Amino acid sequence: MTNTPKAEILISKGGFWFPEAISTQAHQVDQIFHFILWASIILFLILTVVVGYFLYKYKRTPENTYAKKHVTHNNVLEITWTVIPLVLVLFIFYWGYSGYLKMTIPPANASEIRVTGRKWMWQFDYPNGNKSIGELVVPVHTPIRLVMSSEDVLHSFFVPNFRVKRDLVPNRYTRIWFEAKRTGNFQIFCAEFCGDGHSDMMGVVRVVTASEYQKWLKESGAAASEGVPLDQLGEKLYTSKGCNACHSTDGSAKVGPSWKGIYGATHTLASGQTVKVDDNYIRESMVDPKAKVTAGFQPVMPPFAGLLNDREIAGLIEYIKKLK
Amino acid sequence: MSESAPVKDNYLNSPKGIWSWIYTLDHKRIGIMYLAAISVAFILGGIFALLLRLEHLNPGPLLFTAKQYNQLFTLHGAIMVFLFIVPSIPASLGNFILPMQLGAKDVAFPRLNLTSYYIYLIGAIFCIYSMIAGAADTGWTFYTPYSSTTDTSVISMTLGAFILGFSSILTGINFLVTIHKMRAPGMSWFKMPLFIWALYATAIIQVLATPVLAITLLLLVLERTMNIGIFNPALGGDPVLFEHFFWFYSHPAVYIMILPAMGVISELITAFCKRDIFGYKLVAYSSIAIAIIAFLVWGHHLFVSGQSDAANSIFSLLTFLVGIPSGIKVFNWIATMYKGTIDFKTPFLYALSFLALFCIGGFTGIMLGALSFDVFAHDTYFVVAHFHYVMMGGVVMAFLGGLHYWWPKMFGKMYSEFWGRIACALIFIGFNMVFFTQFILGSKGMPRRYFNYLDQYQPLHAFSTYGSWVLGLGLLLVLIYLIDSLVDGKPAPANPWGALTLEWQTDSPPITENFTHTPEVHHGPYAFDKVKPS
Amino acid sequence: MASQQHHHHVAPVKYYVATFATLLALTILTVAVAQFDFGAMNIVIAMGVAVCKASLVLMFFMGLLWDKKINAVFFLTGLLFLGLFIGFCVLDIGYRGDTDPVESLQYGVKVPVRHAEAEH
Amino acid sequence: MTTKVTQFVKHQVAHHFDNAEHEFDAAKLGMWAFLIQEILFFGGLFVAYFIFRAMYPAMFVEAHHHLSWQLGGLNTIFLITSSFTMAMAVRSAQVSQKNKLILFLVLTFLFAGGFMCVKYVEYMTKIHHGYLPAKWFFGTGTFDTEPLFFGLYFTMTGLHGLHVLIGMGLIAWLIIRSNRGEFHKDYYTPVEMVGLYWHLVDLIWIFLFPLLYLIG
Repeated sequence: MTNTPKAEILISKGGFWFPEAISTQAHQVDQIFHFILWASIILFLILTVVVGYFLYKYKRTPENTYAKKHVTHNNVLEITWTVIPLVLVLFIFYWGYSGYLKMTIPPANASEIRVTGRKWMWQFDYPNGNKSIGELVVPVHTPIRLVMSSEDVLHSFFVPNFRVKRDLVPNRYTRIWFEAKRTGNFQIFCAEFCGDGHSDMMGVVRVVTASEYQKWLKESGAAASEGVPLDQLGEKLYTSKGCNACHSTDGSAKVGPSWKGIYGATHTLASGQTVKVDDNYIRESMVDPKAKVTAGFQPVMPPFAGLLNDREIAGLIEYIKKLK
Repeated sequence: MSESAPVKDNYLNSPKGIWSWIYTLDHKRIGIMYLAAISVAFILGGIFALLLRLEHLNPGPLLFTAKQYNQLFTLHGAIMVFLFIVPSIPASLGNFILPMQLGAKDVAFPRLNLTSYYIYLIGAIFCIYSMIAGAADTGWTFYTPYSSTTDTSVISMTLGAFILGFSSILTGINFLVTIHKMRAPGMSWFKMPLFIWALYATAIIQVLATPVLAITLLLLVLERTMNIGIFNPALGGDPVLFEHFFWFYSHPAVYIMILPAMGVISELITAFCKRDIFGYKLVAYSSIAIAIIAFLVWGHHLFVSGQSDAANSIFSLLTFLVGIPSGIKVFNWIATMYKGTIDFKTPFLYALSFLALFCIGGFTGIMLGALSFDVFAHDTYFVVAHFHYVMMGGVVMAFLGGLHYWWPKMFGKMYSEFWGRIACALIFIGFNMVFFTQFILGSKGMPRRYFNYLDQYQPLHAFSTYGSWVLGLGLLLVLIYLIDSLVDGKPAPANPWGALTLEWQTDSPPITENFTHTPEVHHGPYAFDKVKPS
Repeated sequence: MASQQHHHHVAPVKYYVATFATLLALTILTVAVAQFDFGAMNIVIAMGVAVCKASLVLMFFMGLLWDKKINAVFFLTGLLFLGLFIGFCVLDIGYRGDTDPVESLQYGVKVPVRHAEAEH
Repeated sequence: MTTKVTQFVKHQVAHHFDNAEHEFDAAKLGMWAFLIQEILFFGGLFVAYFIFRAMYPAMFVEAHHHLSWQLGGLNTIFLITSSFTMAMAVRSAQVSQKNKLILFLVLTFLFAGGFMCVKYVEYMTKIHHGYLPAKWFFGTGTFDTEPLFFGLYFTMTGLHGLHVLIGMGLIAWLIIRSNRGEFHKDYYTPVEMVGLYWHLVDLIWIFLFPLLYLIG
């Protein structure tokens, strides 16, 4: 898991059924659910009582060996239990439909953030060109409109606390919107099956105050990393760019090879050749990972060309050098 | 075999030898062969289910890697749907009982019936080959573009399902023509048992929906081999179109599964209350209504897949309409118990648990039909629990009920009533332990098809796993005592339950020709008032 | 067994020859019409002619006209459900982006097609 | 026609049917159920066709110029004539004219063969010029989605061609059995059923031809 801040617990906060409702439109889901739930429980109890009574009253006993009266038709009864459920479900349909429209049609003033789903990670592009992986930072009390697309297979952006979910389809945009009612970190799941890492494709929505949001935008933007020494920049990028999702720094192999003690070592590639791990090899493996895949690993690393500028690549290389 | 009476020759032993079974044209033998095949599939699917639940005891990898887990739930889904539950009631119980309840000697096309059985076996071989050669890991829904790009053996699994589709179509055609043309003299449409009405509605869906599954899977195979691009977004295709194609079959398919179950329940409740069904015409027409509305609602699987909101709203409206006929049936069954003489034999216990579990499945279906809730609950464990309540709670309960009800007729042996009740109780309790907790898991936001999950869900998952052991034990018990009844069960009388439908008028197990003389029908199938029982 | 054999309606040959001739004429018609461009009407005309030809084949060659009505009912239900399938698919794909235009467009189709002008 | 020389094999009605009429009606109803299954099978392809034609109309018009409507038209005439000869074959079976039955069946078989040859020629020109589904597409085109049309074209016409081949196999089997004199006015069910199947194959081509070749 990317060690972005830990999301709030879903299971205990909130009512018996739902996680805590954070977005303004979450009540649409909770109210209709509870209405149907209680209507069903009442109807279920009625049926249980009726069946229980019949089973008790008309069970087969030596004197009750054949049915005395064969009531096979009762129009009034038949009409009631056709029309009443019909009216009830049409009412539920309308309630669900109008709630749905409020949940999915974003208000005009929503600020837009682009979401790209890729095999087993979320990438967010902010209006000022800022990028973050696995962590969506949004201001509180402002409607946010996410315009989403996938780069490989179907994914689905699902935030239980906001009650939002929509599939990401390659070569097409789909959108959702939400407005957080309070700050906090909230869990993101991928809900559409997308392969081995489907259950690892998690993220966090970090809802912060508006001022903090502006500070974060400036502070973590490309320009802000001038003054930071290279290896510290590399260490910060290791988490913010999501490298830690696949590469560990403690020597244990994950989806990708570990970075510990990698610098200067010779690696045998899947193609059998051996190559010395130096600046050029690391740079090339970031920009075009599938060129020289280390033996024993799947070529699943997405190309970071365009996602990392030269200074950031140099920073990461310095950080890797430091990891003896 | 208790040798009290000299064993009369019946369909089981009259033509002797293995070849007489392999080349049999007798619908009863084909029904038994189907029963054996789908039981093996059910056991296999059940083992995969137990492994899945075991894996979920705690979050981290316990027995499998992520890929193996994905392959496992794909196999569980595909085997249960294509190999067990679609053919379960129509092909095994239906093949055996339908001609007898119609008073016919056999189905309309016996050779076609045997061909559809062997097509089923060939399809099963394809699925087993896929299992061995790196099973598909796409989920039983095979959504593109993942299914067209993954390196697992998706082609052999899709070809397996493609072939199984034809077995289902041929059974459907056979039943359609048999019901139209082979009824006993005097049996008008409204003197047919309700099990036949349900199989008629099922046959309509089988013939009209399964070919679209065939073309979908064929296109998927062509997508993987020739890259024709219809479902490949990079070439201009549309993966959501695949979802339309797939669910155009798969939603009517869930009605292929539930309708015969409803037919069995109509038989069980009337037989064990010894009372005419309440509102015969309504129950019959609601089967046909379900069969037709089934084709209008598939879009509720695509609510969050990027479908247009116009389609979302219309599909949501129609989804609610499909709930009404099911409601009518449940109310009519309960009304049938009024003033009956209720006998608590095992089949009736399964019918009662069907009523309870199918109602819960139906109510949660109404919830999932509402657009706003489905946006939250789609692809979570709430949906997993819903469809297991309807499929396992509905179809499997009715299948077990029907199996026990017709067991004396099929094998001439009585099963042990004592063990039957214990097994039914175990299954009911175990089932609710497994799947009611999954409702709560789902509403807490736990997505489905997750290999490892957040630690906070661990207690619920563990409880669900314990429940799966109880359920597994219950089903194992059923297997044991049914097989035991074959060996030393008491010989069964011709009509152990005193029911009036035609299959009970001949002796059990019946002779190959079913009836010594073609029966005449003068009254309805459940006219207990006209026939004063002894 | 031969007693009630008269029921199978054996149509006179002229029915088949007339149907055959009309089918050929309609084929030539549809090809001729296709030479001119009627814009959106193209598909409507083509489908209209095809439906005429199809119904001719159905009624005369397949004998639905003189046959038991149940066979015609079977055929029409097949067509009805095909119509449902087309209708609901068009309902989705035709109305995509109805509440938010960003959802309607498809972008970035990357296919190695050698474009005509680049080629010659 | 000297019918008395050609003796006919008497048909034995299956045990579970009351009489030949009952058996014939059941067979025909079953055949019609099979035909609607075929209609929905091809219907799925027609749905895909209509949707992609609606999504990329200009590409469809430009791509269909690579198909020669002359060969398509010729194929249509072949299939319509074979449908006619098949109907005549069924009629001659109904009136126990064995020689005419065999003649018409052979004619149907030949026209079907002609259809397949024309289709072979068409496919070869496409493969030669590279107008194939995306995996092997090396044709030229102004649209990126060009291979989509040919993916659809090859799937629809290929599947239809397969059904024509199956039909030819069935007709050959019919010819052999008519030679043995099995079909006469009291038993001609197989001829009628293969006839229905053949007319359906022709029906599907009647829709395929304008949709693929005459987009105009």
